[in-house]
Amino acid sequence: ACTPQETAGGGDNGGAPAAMDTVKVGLISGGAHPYFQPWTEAGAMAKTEFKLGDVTFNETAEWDQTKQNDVINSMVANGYNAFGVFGVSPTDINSTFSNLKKHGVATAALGSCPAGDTNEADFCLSTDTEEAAYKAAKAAIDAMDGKGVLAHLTGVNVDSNTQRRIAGVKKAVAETGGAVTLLPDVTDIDTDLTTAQKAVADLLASKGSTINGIVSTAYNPAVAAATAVKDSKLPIKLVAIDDDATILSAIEDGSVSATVVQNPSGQAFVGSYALAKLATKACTMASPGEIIDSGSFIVTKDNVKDYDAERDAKSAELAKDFDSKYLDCK
Amino acid sequence: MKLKLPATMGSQYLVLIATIILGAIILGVSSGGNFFGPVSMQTFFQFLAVPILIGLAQMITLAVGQLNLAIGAIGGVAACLAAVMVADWGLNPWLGALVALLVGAVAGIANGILVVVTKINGFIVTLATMTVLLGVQYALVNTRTISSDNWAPVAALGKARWLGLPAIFVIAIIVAVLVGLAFRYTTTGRHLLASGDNEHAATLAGISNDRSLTVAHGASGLIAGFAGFVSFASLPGVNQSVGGDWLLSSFAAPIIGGVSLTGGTVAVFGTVLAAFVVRLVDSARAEFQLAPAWVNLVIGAVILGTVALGRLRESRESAKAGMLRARVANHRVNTAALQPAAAAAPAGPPPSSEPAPSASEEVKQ
Amino acid sequence: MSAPILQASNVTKTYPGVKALDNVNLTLMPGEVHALLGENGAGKSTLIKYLTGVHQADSGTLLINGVEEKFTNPSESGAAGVGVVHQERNVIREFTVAENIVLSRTPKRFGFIDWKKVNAEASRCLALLDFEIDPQTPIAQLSSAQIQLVEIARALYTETKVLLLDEPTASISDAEAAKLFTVIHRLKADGAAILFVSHKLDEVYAHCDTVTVLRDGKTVLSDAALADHPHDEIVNIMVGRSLASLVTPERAVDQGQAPVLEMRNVTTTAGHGGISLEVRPGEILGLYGLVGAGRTELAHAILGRERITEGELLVNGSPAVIHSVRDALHTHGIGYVTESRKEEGVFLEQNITRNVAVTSWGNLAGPLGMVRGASERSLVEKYVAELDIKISSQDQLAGQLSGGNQQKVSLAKWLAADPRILIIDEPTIGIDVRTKRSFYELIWGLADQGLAILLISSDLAEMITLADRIAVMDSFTLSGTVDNSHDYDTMSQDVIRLIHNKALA
Amino acid sequence: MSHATTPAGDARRRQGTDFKRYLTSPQFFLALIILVLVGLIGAAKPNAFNGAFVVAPLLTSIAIFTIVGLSQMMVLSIGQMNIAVGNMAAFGAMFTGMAFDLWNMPFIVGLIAGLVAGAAIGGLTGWIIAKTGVNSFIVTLAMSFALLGLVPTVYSMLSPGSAFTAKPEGMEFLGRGTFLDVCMVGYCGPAAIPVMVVPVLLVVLLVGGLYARTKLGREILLTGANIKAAELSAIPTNKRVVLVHALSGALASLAGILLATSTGSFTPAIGNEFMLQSFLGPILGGTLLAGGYISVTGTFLGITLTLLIRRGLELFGAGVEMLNIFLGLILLVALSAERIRTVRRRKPTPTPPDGPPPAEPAAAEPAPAESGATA
Ligand SMILES: Nc1ncnc2c1ncn2[C@@H]1O[C@H](COP(=O)(O)OP(=O)(O)OP(=O)(O)O)[C@@H](O)[C@H]1O
Ligand SMILES: Nc1ncnc2c1ncn2[C@@H]1O[C@H](COP(=O)(O)OP(=O)(O)OP(=O)(O)O)[C@@H](O)[C@H]1O
Ligand SMILES: O[C@@H]1[C@@H](O)[C@@H](O)CO[C@H]1O
Ligand SMILES: [Mg+2]
Ligand SMILES: [Mg+2]
Repeated sequence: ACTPQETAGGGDNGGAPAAMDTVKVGLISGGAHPYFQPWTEAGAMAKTEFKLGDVTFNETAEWDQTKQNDVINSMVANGYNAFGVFGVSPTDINSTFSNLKKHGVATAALGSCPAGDTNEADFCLSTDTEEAAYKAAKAAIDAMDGKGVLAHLTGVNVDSNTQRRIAGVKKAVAETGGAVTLLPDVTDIDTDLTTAQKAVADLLASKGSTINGIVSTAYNPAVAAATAVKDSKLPIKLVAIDDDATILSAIEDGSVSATVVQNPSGQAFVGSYALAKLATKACTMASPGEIIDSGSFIVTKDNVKDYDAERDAKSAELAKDFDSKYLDCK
Repeated sequence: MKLKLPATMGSQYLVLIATIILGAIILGVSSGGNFFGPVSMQTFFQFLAVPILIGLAQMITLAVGQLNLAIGAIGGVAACLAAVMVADWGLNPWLGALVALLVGAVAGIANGILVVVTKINGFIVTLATMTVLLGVQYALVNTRTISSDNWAPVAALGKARWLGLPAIFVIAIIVAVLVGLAFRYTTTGRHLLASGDNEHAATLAGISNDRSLTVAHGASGLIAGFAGFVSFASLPGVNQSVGGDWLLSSFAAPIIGGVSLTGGTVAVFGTVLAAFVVRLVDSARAEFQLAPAWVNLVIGAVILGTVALGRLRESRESAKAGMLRARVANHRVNTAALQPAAAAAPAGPPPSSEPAPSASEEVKQ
Repeated sequence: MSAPILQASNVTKTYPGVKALDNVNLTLMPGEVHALLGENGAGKSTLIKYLTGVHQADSGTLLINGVEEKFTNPSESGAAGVGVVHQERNVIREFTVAENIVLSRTPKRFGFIDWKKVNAEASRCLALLDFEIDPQTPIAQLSSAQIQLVEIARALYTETKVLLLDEPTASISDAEAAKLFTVIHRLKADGAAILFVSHKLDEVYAHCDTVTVLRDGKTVLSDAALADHPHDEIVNIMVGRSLASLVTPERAVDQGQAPVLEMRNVTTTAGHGGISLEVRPGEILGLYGLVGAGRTELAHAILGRERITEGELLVNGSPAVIHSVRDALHTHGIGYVTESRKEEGVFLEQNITRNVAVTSWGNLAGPLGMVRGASERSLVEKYVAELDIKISSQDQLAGQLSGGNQQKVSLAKWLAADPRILIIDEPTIGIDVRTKRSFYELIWGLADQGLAILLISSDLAEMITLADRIAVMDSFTLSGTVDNSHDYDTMSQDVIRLIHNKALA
Repeated sequence: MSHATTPAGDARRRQGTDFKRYLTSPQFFLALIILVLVGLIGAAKPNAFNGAFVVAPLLTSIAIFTIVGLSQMMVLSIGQMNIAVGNMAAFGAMFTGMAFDLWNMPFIVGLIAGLVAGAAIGGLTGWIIAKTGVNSFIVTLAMSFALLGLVPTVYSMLSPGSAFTAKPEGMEFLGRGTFLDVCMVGYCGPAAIPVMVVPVLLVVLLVGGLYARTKLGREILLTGANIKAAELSAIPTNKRVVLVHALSGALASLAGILLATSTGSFTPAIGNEFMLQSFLGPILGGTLLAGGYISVTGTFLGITLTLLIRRGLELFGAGVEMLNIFLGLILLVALSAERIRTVRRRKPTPTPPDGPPPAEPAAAEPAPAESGATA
């Protein structure tokens, strides 16, 4: 099975754009995580709205880069030609993207951008995690009346998002000019709820009386902290992340001061749209590898009922920006 | 009847107790006494329940010379099924708790039956059932977290205090005591140990090894189900991550506690003590604000340390015995040297039990 | 005479590929001690396993007190009053002596184990044997002889009408055997039937009334009075042909030669003190003693498995520090045939080739440590022929061989390694008469070739037959060394006296 | 793979029975299931044979996990276990990553650094086991905890993103290259075959050869069969135990490095998925947990089977829950079927008059009790 050198690899460029219904989009999560729940619905919406061939959500990656690659590869074999991927390993996902691109597949980093300065995907549509963490920390500091001791709970240390969040929180604390002190970050406690609960409880037991605020930028610790702080009856202000039902109800009952909500459905919906445009070869990226903030929003008791509207507006704006700025269409 | 411990076992307990006391003192001093405050103590005991239970669950399979890799998956499915049934199907919360235990027992018995029927190594069987159960757990809850508000009365038990201690800790201790008594005072318990120690000898004594294996896996599953129930009761909610990190940690407590992997032994007290030691490491991490990775490093060192220490003691004891025997022997030789030619000493009557000379018949020169 | 207690008729049992029992009949009468004899692999243990429900037969009937029984499990036979001591040790090492004794039927009160009663019952059984040991001692602390006694005590725990003993005396001392026989005679007087398996014919003649002989799974002599069949005749019946008498060859060891192996006033970490001995080329030095005297440990000290803390070990006249068995073989030419072949002597799950060639791979390997398969096979072939090992092919697993042939495999590996000094530990435990003889001839042949042999045995008759000189060991010291005249009566007295005197000292 | 043959003359004479023996071996059984599966998948999904996206990645995983399986198989061969395979992989790979990223070493040097580190940590583990006589499960469990703590700590100390990302010349080629990149006179190889299979094949042959042909391999197997008897047969068992663990560590580390080269960077997550899979391959392939018997071919086939099932399920779009449920069930069924098959086959065991020697040296051939049965 020898192949003449010239025809090996590479997608065929040029030619007339294909129809939108030739596009099959794969939305690949990093693993099973509530964050990705809206992707399913948003993907289905994009399919009907833009008359795409198919949009399939797949979460079999199990937070393992090899498995994620396997899933993507299997889908390519099944005819999928556009992928929005939450890369498990930010340092490795660029290789996956360039491999896909080499075969003419449209790619987007969704929810998380590759580590380092380059993004090999056509574009990255993600929360500016540093910005979101900064906002969250600011919200916590505000709730603490601008002074005191702040603790930061977060996820896997090796996730580049985690590093960005740590930076965001540090930045917010630095801006207080010493009025707020930050305890060492508690990382790696997002693996399971028990670990998170224990870590939060131990933190409260040993330092609870001195802590004034907690900002959690990972899911399980946020859920654990919401209950733990309430039960401890300590006057600790808690700011969480994401809008899982558990967190929202904690905001309603006041045990959580605020949460920073991201825009996963916007990522999936707008992402699918842009991917389809790229896959049909109707458009190319104006500047390949563009990094786009999908937005983050502070939700408190006041706007817990209607923050979705704000978020939808952001998504609509994103879609417009793609048409006007990011995409270069024939 | 007094429980007679093998000498080495007794001193293993002493080492563990000493470690716990020393650790507690260090933590107490460095926290300025805060460690012994009510909140801190409650927290300490609260999170002992699951390690004790999963340690016991693993210990029971070790007793019959098996391993149970599915403990975390069983506990996870138990908690998740209970949560789904209560939250989505409107089952009474207490019945939900019962469901957790039932799931544990059923899954455990299934493990046992598979091991018995297929004769495949338990390690592999539980590896396979673990994979299946992880799939089931995910199918049950997907990515959501089911809030414990759905089973408020049971969740209240998770936060309750009995005798000033967390109720779930007391429950774990009660389970431990029952397990200990079962291994001491019931024939079933003794039969598990006998099967684990020497399958063939057990068979000859009329013990069914198949039954021992099924019972052990069943009991292990039931206790894993208990751990699932404790999670159900005490976690703020239940999701697909419950039980996720129980696999390796379930081995830590029994091994540090002195249970041998080859079967035939249990150490309930040792397992409980070892869970205390591991929990102290946790607390120390929080107190000194170290990265969680350090906990693993220390646990690794503690496991190696305790078993190596045990070995050292054993070999030192046998060396001591040898030295003693040699001293006696040398003494005898020296005194015998004073009375020359031992063989020539006056003949005593040969012992009456002497065998009839037969080989001499065969020997024809 | 009264009716038989146990009557087994037309028992046939096949293992995969082996017809272990072929229409066997056995009748045990109350008040008799019945010997069950036969060569290794004749089917004795298999019959006992059938009688106790460990294995089921293909066909055959079993009557206990005239009632037909079909035991499917050992607890059923126990309940029917059949006590048994199997050939292999079967104890729970983590349990105490007491619990091991009562394991098949642990005393309970209100559904829970009654530990007081457990110990009381165990003490009662131990007392029957005059065996003084705390019933709460963990089994793991016992010597193998003591474990054997515990197993006998266990057989006495339940009301026994029938007692089946499969080579109970193979690994206990004469004194302990004597206690066993006292119990046997007491049970006999009480009207029980005892089946006694042993390869030690002297014991059989001293204590048994009737005899059944098996050969290749068939009953060749059934329920006969032992008195009617003299020793030689029984041997011939067992073997199936007339067996010529064993002739001890004329052996002349040049005592003037320098010893190849010598110990001078050695103290070891195992606990030996003041040990001095020497072995010359071509000489068989016997090391006799009661079980537990420390002979195996002394061998281990020579091999470096125990350290020598004082005194000197000399090989070929120069001081030697040996670290391991490998060291012993490669630098000093010492081989060691272990005492427990199943645990230490052979690799049961490996084929014959490997079992024999293991010590010779160093010589067989070419560049890159590749073993030349053909030379390996022909080497093994040579020793299989030389020792007349009965195998179907070199690919047979050692575990599939009879005990005697396993023992030969264990010896063959050391002969293949071409040692100058060979330590042989209890070579004939559980070995039948014929194989024993071929072993004796083999050992003489080796000595004639100039090997220095240190022979450890607890079988005094064997010692007196084989050794040139006998060193007697007791409690980790040497009591003395005597020249062997090969006359049983005088030698046995000398040897026993040596042990005795020391014990008094 | 380890079908080393017996001396040429004998081999021909035995050919007929060799074949029959082969047909009844667990390896043949596995190969058969694999073929049937490939056929089924191919029939249902013709596009499944997409070279670049299905076959090549699958072969890459098989290559990597075969090494993982061998790493465990070696330890199983002495009747022990290595719970820390994954962590040793992470540890060894970490050194390669450091060599590339911090010290700018060329590819080969970094590779060797990682292998040496893996061998060292494995050797240390083996040494502790040999010295203390503590059960290997316990020691490797402890080692696994320790490395689980150590490796991420080192990463986060030495690199801001907790990953080593430098890619020296050759890393891409080995990790992601296929024969499409290997061109001669204008023609290139198939895109379906990754370059990585070449070194992996070499390692497999070396391990197979070690067990089948060498003194060392035989001594290792006998150490596994009965360590006490081995020591009393003049085998330096302690040294063999240390060596085996060192080799296991080196192999684990090789697998970790290969994985890193294929995904693109060195992270503490390397090896997370190794432990459970490492047991499945050898055991499905007929290696005994009790020691003394291994099969290199079987390990390869066992790994292939599990990965094939996984990939097949993925191709059919099974979700994460179904994937696990099916995988677990299929494993149970495959193992039980194999068990029933061997049990049934062992029943009639007439001892043959003069059975021929086995086709493969016993090291790489059927489970102990069958050598008499199938001859
Ligand atoms: N479990 C088994 N599987 C297969 N064959 C067996 C088994 N047990 C015994 N045999 C075979 O059955 C035959 C009878 O063995 P048995 O153990 O009854 O002999 P024995 O008379 O007790 O010999 P010994 O004096 O050596 O103890 C032998 O050929 C033996 O190899
Ligand atoms: N008096 C004793 N005190 C302590 N341990 C003993 C004593 N006698 C024997 N032992 C130990 O019991 C174990 C098993 O005894 P065994 O009958 O095998 O002894 P042995 O030394 O091999 O005897 P033999 O002289 O028959 O070879 C040995 O490890 C031995 O060291
Ligand atoms: O925003 C985070 C993502 O970065 C990922 O970690 C999944 O969980 C979300 O909360
Ligand atoms: Mg027998
Ligand atoms: Mg001995």
